[in-house]
Amino acid sequence: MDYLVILLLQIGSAVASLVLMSIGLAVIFGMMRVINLAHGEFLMLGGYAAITAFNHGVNLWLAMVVVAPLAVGLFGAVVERLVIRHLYGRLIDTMLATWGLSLAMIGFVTVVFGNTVSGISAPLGSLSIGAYRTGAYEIFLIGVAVLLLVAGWLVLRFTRYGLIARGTMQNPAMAAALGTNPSAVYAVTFAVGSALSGLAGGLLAPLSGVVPTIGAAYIAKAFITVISGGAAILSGTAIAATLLGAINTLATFAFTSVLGEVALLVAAVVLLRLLPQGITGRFFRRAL
Amino acid sequence: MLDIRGLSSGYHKIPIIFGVSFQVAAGEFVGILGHNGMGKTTLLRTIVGQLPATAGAIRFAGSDIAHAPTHRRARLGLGYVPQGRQIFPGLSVLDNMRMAAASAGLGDSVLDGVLDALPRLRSILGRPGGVLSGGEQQILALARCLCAEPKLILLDEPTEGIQPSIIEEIIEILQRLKGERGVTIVLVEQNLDFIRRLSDRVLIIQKGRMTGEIPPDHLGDDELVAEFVGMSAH
Amino acid sequence: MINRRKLLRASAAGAAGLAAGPFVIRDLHAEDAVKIAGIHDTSGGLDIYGKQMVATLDLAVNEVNESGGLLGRKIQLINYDPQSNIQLYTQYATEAATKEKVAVVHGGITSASREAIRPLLKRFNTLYFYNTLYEGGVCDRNIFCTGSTPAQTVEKLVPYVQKKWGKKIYTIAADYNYGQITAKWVKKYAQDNGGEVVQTDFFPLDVTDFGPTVKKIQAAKPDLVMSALVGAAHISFYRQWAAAGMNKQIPLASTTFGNEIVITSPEEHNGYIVAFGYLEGIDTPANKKFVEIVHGKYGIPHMTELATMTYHGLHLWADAVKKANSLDRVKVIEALEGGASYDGPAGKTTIDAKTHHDILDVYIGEARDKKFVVLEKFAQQQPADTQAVCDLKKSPNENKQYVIDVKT
Amino acid sequence: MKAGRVKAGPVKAGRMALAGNLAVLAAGLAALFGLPAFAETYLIINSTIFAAFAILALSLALIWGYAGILCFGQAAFFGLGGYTYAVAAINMGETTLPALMAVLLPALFAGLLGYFMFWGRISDVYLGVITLTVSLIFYRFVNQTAGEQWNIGDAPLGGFNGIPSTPILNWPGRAGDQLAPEDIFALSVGLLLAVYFGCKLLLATRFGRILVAIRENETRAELLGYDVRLYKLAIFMLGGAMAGLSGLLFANSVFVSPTMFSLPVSGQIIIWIIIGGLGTLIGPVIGCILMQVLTNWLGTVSQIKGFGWVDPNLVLGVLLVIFVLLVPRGLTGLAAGVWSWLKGLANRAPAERSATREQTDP
Amino acid sequence: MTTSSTTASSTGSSTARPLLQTRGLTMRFGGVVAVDHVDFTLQERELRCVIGPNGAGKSTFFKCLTGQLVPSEGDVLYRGTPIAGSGSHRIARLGVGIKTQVPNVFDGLSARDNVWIAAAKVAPGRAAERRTDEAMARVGIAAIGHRLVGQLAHGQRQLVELAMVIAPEPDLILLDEPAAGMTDEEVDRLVDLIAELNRSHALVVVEHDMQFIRRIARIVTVFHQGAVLIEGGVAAILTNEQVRDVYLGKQAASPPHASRGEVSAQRTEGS
Repeated sequence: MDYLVILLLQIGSAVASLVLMSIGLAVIFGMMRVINLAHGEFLMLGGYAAITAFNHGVNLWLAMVVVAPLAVGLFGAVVERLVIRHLYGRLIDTMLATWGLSLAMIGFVTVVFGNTVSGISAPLGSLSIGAYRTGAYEIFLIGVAVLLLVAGWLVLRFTRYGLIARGTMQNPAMAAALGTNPSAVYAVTFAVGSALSGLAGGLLAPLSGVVPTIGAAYIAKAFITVISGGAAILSGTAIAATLLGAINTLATFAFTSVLGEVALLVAAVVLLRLLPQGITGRFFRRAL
Repeated sequence: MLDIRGLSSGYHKIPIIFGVSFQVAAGEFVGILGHNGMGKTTLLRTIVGQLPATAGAIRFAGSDIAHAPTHRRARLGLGYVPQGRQIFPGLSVLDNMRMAAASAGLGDSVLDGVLDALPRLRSILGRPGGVLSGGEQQILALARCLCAEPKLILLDEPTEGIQPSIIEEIIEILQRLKGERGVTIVLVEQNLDFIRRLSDRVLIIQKGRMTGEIPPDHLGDDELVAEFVGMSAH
Repeated sequence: MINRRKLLRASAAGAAGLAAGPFVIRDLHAEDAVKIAGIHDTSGGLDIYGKQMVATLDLAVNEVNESGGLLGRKIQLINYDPQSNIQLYTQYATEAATKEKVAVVHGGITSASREAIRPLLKRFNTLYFYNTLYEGGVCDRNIFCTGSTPAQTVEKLVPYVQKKWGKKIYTIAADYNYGQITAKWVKKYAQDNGGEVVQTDFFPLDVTDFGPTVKKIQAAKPDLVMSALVGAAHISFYRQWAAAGMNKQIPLASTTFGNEIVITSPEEHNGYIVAFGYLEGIDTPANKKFVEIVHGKYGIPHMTELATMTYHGLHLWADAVKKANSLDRVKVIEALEGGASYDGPAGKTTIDAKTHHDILDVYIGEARDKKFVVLEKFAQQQPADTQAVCDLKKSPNENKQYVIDVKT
Repeated sequence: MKAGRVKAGPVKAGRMALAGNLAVLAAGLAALFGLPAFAETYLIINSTIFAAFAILALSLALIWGYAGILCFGQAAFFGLGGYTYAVAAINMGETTLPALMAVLLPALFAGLLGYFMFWGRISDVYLGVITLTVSLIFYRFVNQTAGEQWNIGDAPLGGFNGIPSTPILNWPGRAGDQLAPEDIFALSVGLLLAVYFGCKLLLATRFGRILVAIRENETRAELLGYDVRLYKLAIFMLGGAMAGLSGLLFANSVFVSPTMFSLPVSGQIIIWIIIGGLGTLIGPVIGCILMQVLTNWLGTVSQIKGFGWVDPNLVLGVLLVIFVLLVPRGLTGLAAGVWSWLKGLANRAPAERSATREQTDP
Repeated sequence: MTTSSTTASSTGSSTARPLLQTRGLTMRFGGVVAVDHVDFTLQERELRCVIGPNGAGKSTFFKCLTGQLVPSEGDVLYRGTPIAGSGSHRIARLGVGIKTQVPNVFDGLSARDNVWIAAAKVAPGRAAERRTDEAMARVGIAAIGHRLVGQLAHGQRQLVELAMVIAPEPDLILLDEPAAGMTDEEVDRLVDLIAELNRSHALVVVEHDMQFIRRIARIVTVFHQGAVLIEGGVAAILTNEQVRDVYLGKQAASPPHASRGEVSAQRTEGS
């Protein structure tokens, strides 16, 4: 019984971390058809922002929840202005340019911070479930993932910005003809997506630590989750993360962590073959 | 209200319209009649800003908009009901309208007035735009345009692929708009009957050039009809 | 086609130079300086180690130069950064040996990088020092391996922690040769000592999610966890282990938890017990001075065995050159084989002529507030694992890495 | 969206093309016979690796530049070629058959993967994700084969460390009689020339012309009765075979390790092509060699005091962004642009003269 | 101009197997029914014109025939073989060629290469070259063979596409608005070409330009709101009040399904 609870909790935690590490990418891809291959480095930057702020005396929660998203959001706005804006509608080119950006960011952070920035330990302590102990912070992250999805849904569904963003995403030319400035929407969206990546990077830092190359551990999983999810930003990410996270965890528990990872990757390949437009490309097409 | 002089444009390097000039006064309903491929849609898309003008001037409500971005033209009060309707498929009917109001910087309060004018939409407010029939989409496209409270509406072939009963309804709506609200409208069509029943005056576009103007009641003329449709039995 | 011998002769005779050579700032004595090369990853995933190895190599070279140089000449150090890319190791080793004609190459971090350049340097008759702790088994007269091997550290660590904490061990190890073989030694010594390894899990070097593992370990209820995790990604384990509060529940010992102490916090690592051929907390004047210099002048926050043995390695080589009074490779090798020894920050390290590995002091230490405190020292431990498979005195022409078969 | 970024111009009039081909051939032959006579050993070793990589560059240049298939996991075939050779050679002793297998197996695997993708109508970014994922699966798998249970016959897969004891090719039929490094060099450069001109020939055949047509407009090709999937499959398999060949040569100049399958390898091929110019064959080869030389140089310069900021990642990344934004047609496109600009300058003088004459003559 | 003349094929014995037949062909996009239960029959070597106002479903109908779209319902039979849902290339190999509404050409290739690609599908080596030259000569684009198609004018691109369609000599040629964007001389040549092609090929031509229809048509099918409104000889159709009303957008037009029963009668009358 305890084991079952702990297993479910672990699945929840795997799903939550997939959601966290892909949500920023999903927003940017879903709204703008831009794949940000520097996404992993955006997360990395979020981690560095949080840790640097913390090491300078900022309250840990403030560092993770405010400083990290703000810093990366600003950085995203600059990147949008300098690079992304010139490549709209050229999916492959944006992928290449952001990949270059990813290399440059790794190099830059290495030069600035070096490789031995001390991390922060996970707050909140641990708690017991029957005979097992688990980090309370992991449960907190599950909560944050759910909160982010719900908040995202509320924003898209009920706010003016959400409405305009959804309309622009479906038909930018028509949105412009109605008076919306699509490039402004894109700029805001990119900044918001970046800020979400920063938030996720900050929140994940206590568990994974930060080194300049940590982005590589995130990007492939995030990329695969988002594409498997398909067009719908939130439900796509949520469904794909749930599916892949559950498969990964179950296979890890049953076999080894490598097989868990391989099972995740194989599942994604099969999924894309069966549903070439992703899960929400076929089902739940009108979802958010 | 709208003053177009020597306007040329086209797709990529292929020129489609050549030095088109015409004027529309406030409150006027101008029909532009032309066959397929004569440049009607290109003309409207150039006015809206979706295609760049290669030459000429567009003045609207007192400002030169020939090189303004699309959204700025829309904010100036240029409304557009495009060919093929371009409904946001994933938004509900209500959200399609709210999107328009929001894009124009208006509140949801405008919606009621529009729904009063187009009561048919009230019963389908919650349905996604993508599942509507062609006729319903056309009415929605019109409603969406109205939600931005435009000074001038550009209508691109609203009868295309639409059932006759709905066409009749659209005619009634447009007549009412013209009468009650005094909206200025430019309509491009190849549907003679439709254009005749609505327009104050009718311009003819042929191969990307404005070739003439005729009073709408002449459109009933058998000779002209036969020539236009090409069905005259010589 | 030109045959190989002719080619080598041509290059030995010094054929035309090339424009695309490395960018070297030459000092005044460059013309008659003794060139040596360092090949360490200072960018890419391994730079955390590479940077400090470059620093200590530089320190050692400066020391030799300041004390009069070698054979009346200065040492000129040429550094290459292979960027954690195996193929660049190949290219740089060839360049160092045939273009720069260096007297010795120090370098290589992973076993893969060592195996990429070891055959090349042998072919080009260039002496090679590999200063990293590794899985053991290399048997080649042209190479000297100054780092510790699992038999040296695990043999001491396992009985120590079993006595302290209990017999049941859960091993988690990096999934590559070092981790695999370390896990085997852990199992062997655990059993020799009357205990058992309840489970062994291997993790590829880029795994960051250890959530399921933390739970699996709890389900297995071991007395202690033995970690041979390696690299940046694996630091996540220690964080997630502590986040679940497990570091207070099940103790942990490791032969790899080294530089990780800088990145993790005291709450996360206090109480971990490790075994290395060097610990920063060694309480000797030599080490204190060494640590002060690398912290201060080079800005390295924490010294590891890799960097310290690199320092030892350079001094071992320099002493041997002096002893041989020649840069001739064979003479230097013979001098090293003749019981060459260097007493430095890591204590006394002596070359084992049979295996060309170090006989070194093994330290057991405990992590306390970002520092390792030495608990116990085991002097002059033999590289028993490599000795079991390799005897260069008997067969000097050996040229391979043995996979050491651990009988459990 | 088609994966093609910039469409290639039409095949240039015969004389220019012939001159270009002759120049490439001359450069290749000069390298083949000149280098061993004059150059130092390290340059020969480096050139061997460059040649192996140039074949890898051509493999993607062909399928991406001419068939519009952007494969983000070309490293999968590269690694598969290397590992196939290493494992087979260790087990068989004689290396001729293993060398053939190193080309065939990746081709067959590409066939399998291609069938899976093209018959599922997968394209664009989805194709990118699948190929990338497949190469990741290989990487993950091979990376964890350090244990003894992963020995294939006599060959330990070796996990992260790879197979350092990868055997060197022997002369066909003479097991144990290994090729010397300069023989490997000659083989690599010779094969590079063969592959380069083979691609040129292929593109001039019916198959090649149809392939380019498919890149230009898949729908039209289908409406003309071409089974687009078959053509894509064939070229994808050929690309796989070329990448496998490259892996074989790499295994002979370095040795096989899991990094062959890694994302940075796939990515670096894409960089070569972007820098060199998509839709050409010579561009990616030039891009490959330039980037290799640059990487090599960065590894030495960043070690000099005062140059610590020269982080190779930083330099390569910024370079890639600049090329995508400002030089989208790569170096070959840039060269062509400069050339036609110069020609324009040369032609303008007489044109201006005649223009003034027209004006003055009423 | 022309009075309706009887063609052998259209009045051929009713037992002869038609070249192309659709039964209840329907294509829906979301809530929009683009093609609505179309029954359409075409005999060997028949020339059929399809007219109808914008949005009547003509192009969608063509896409269903060529496999670019998989119909929601109904059958397409080509010489008795069901082809609905087959791949485009399979249908093309059966001998169906199409010139699409928006020119579908290889922009990055020369005009001659474009046509050669088409010819090479059915003819090897020399024969392909010969066919290429023939097709280009027939269409009158031999002079622009070396030019990049992407840089040609719209009308010329249309001609290149036409040459691509006829080069493999398909049994059935579908032309979607072939005259759009052409100069008068080009249209004249097109009219002659269609007549000449019709001696050995079946054709279906979709066109808006009534003058053009009048010059080429014998039997005309009128689409309206996705369905067949009426079908008959060109003279009859062009004088038909109902057609005229539909075309003019007059509201008098009766719902399309009501007229279905008249089709055969009117058709007989027309031919």
